[in-house]
Amino acid sequence: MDAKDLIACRVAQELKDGDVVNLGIGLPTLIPNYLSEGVHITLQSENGFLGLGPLVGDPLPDLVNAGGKPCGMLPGTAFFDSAMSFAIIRGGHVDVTVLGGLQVDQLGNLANWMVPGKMVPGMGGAMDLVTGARNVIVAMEHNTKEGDAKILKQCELPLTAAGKVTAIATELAYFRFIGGVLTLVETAPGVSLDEIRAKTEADYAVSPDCREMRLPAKAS
Amino acid sequence: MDAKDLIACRVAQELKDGDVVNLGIGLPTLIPNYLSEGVHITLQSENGFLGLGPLVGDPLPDLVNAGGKPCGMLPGTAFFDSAMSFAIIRGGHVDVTVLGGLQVDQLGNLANWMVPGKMVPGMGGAMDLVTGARNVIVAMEHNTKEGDAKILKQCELPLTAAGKVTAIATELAYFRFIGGVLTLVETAPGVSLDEIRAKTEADYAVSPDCREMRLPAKAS
Amino acid sequence: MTNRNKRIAVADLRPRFRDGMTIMFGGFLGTGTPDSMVRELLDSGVKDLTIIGNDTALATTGIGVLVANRRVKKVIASHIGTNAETGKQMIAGELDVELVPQGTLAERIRAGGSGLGGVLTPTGVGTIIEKGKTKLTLDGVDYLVERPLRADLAILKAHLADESGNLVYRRAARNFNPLMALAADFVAVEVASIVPTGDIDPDHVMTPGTLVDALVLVEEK
Amino acid sequence: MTNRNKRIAVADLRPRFRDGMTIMFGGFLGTGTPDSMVRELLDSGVKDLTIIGNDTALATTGIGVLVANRRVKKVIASHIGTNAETGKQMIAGELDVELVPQGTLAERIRAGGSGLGGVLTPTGVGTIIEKGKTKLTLDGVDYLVERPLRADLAILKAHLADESGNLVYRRAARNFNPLMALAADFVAVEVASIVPTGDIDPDHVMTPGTLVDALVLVEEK
Repeated sequence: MDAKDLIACRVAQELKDGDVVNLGIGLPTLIPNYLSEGVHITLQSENGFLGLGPLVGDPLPDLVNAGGKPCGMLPGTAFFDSAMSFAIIRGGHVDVTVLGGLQVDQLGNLANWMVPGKMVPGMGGAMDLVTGARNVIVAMEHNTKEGDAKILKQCELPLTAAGKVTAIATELAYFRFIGGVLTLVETAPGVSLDEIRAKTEADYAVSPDCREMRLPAKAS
Repeated sequence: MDAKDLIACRVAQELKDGDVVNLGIGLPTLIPNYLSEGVHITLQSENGFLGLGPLVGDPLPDLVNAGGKPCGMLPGTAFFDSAMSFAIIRGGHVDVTVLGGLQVDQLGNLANWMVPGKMVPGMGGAMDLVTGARNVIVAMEHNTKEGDAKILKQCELPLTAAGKVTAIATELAYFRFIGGVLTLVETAPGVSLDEIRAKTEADYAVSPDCREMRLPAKAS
Repeated sequence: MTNRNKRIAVADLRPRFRDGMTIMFGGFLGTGTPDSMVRELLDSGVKDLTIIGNDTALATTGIGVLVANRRVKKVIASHIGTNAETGKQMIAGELDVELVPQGTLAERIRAGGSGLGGVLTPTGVGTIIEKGKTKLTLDGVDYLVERPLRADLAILKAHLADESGNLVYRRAARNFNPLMALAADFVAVEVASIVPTGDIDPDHVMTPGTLVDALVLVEEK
Repeated sequence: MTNRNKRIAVADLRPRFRDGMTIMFGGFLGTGTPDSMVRELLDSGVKDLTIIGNDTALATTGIGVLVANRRVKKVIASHIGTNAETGKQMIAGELDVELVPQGTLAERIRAGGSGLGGVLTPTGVGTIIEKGKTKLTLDGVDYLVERPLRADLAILKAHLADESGNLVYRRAARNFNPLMALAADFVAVEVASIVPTGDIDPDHVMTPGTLVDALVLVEEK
């Protein structure tokens, strides 16, 4: 199991039956593959619907996900306009949003939408999602390709939102903000506390209950 | 033809083919009876639709006007929620609103929703209609039952909106605000300038083109 | 997608009723108001309610009966003229009434359900509605800052639902219902029929089922 | 009700095109964008456009071709990452790009069409989006005042229309289209079919015909 699947698998454990979830492009889209039996979630797509499902058979016209790619829809799907889509997002009707990050810090700040002078794709719906969703899980690799820390004392890149992150999932660790304090609650199989410490710039607490992630046999 | 019908008949002449119109309860609802041939308007009902028509046959369930009374709908009707209804009203998508008045003044102020200590029905949609419609025609009897002026220098009752009235139709006269100045433009058949002057408190100009209302034979 | 059937009996709502709670009710002069739930509120004896909706209907219809039976402490509405009881209790100082322009009421409820801190509206500028409100002048135009409204419970009415709570309203009964579905902690909807999930065209859904907590079936006479 | 048939040929729009005008376009990565009108704009030679919409699609799709062909002076959008041309011209200082959070963009367009002076949103607080904006703290929460957007022309796409302009959108092609129908001086809609007025169930209409000025029929391949 590679890093992305491990992260997706771990995040999937956070989702409860009946949750309304918005998944960012890329890694987060792997999460539905790892839901436990009996956990059914409703996926919200910021381009205007609830009920996103996997593409089955030929694409239907005008049925695309927020990445513009053909997708499917499950029974009970509802379509609506962009104002309603973000009323749902900003209004706290999305239980969990899972999205990638360039940097996260110990204050719960997230930066994931631009690198000044280099890459300015725009924030799309990310600022609203991070501001409005009840739980904001950042799912990302623990370090940059160059080995730099991404979990920082303070983000250097322009923020997506301030103080809204509730958890961070990487291939090494699972952190939660508990009482406003970034707290290590799980380590990936075979990963030591020292390794995580070495690869993380942020100050964080280690939960007294900190344990190894429990991943399904197929995933570990 | 009584006062109300005369007023309705005169206001009807202001409406152009294709206009979107909101008519207040009471006198204004008589206006469609007096539209010229070839003039088709779309009636907006603030409880959530465009396409209001006269009740024909048995009432349909859930089809009521803004007074809560059963009504009809014309081909091309569209229903929507109250936010959309007032987006249309406040957003300038209603060409003309016609509503009654307790007092109007030479500044274009209208008071029509409460008499402190006596009658406080509430403004309903009137404040939004008067604020947002492109043209605001106040259709009312020229004086109170006691003979007091209703077209004043300055309203004494709490306002519905400030400076938004574009015309006033009574059984004696038709006034327009021209360049911000209340201007008498037509007199009802058989009504003298002196009579209007005597029954009106407001200062107003008399248009050089002031003439007698041209009412259809059946109406005069 | 979870397709839990959200149907309950109207009596199942009763444990949610609390004295002093805030209730939004759909409807416009009674059209689109869930009479079964108004009746349940009345029968439950709950009191000191704050009710938020377009109007207080008549003393004998819609939400009006709660006012007439003195279960209401405060009304937030755009119009109370059709229910003589509301005005009478207000003038006697027994009922607090906040009158809100209808378009502003719709926006305040929408804002409450949409995570907005409010809207800027020109409606009410230069009138007594300004009182106590922040006024901003932007590009030479005056606006009032109108703040969000939320409720503990919304009691709504739709024509058709599927088991997962997707709603379709009928004609002029839509009015405030879809806005309130966003703006309350618990959303209960009286519907005239419930079909299996998947039976409503996804383009025809007017309120997504995820916003709805409970459905009460009241077949039409 | 006036039932004037609003159908025109796409070329009939050309006299409305002016250099420097502001155009809102429906669509999300091209889905829900009226390609016939984008093509007409391109062929007309009109330039220095300000375009307002969710994104600039790809360099070869949707609104993206106007950017790629350098007809655009300013973009107001939430996302430009899929169209390399947009970023390239922006970094070269040839194109002005205002990035707006998607939910805020939706609200600004809705406000522009609804006569609101703006909305208060928590989105963007504590980020560079604050820059140049009024911030209000109400009940201890910070909000940005986000102001309305309007356009000279909206180019939209729907699936079905009646002759009077009532619109029905299909699936995820709805997105920004209904909001923009409120917010432009002239509203032109590409539709896949036009039926006689009265043939669409009034409860299924998503944009009332009174908001629509012109319909361009482009049957689906």
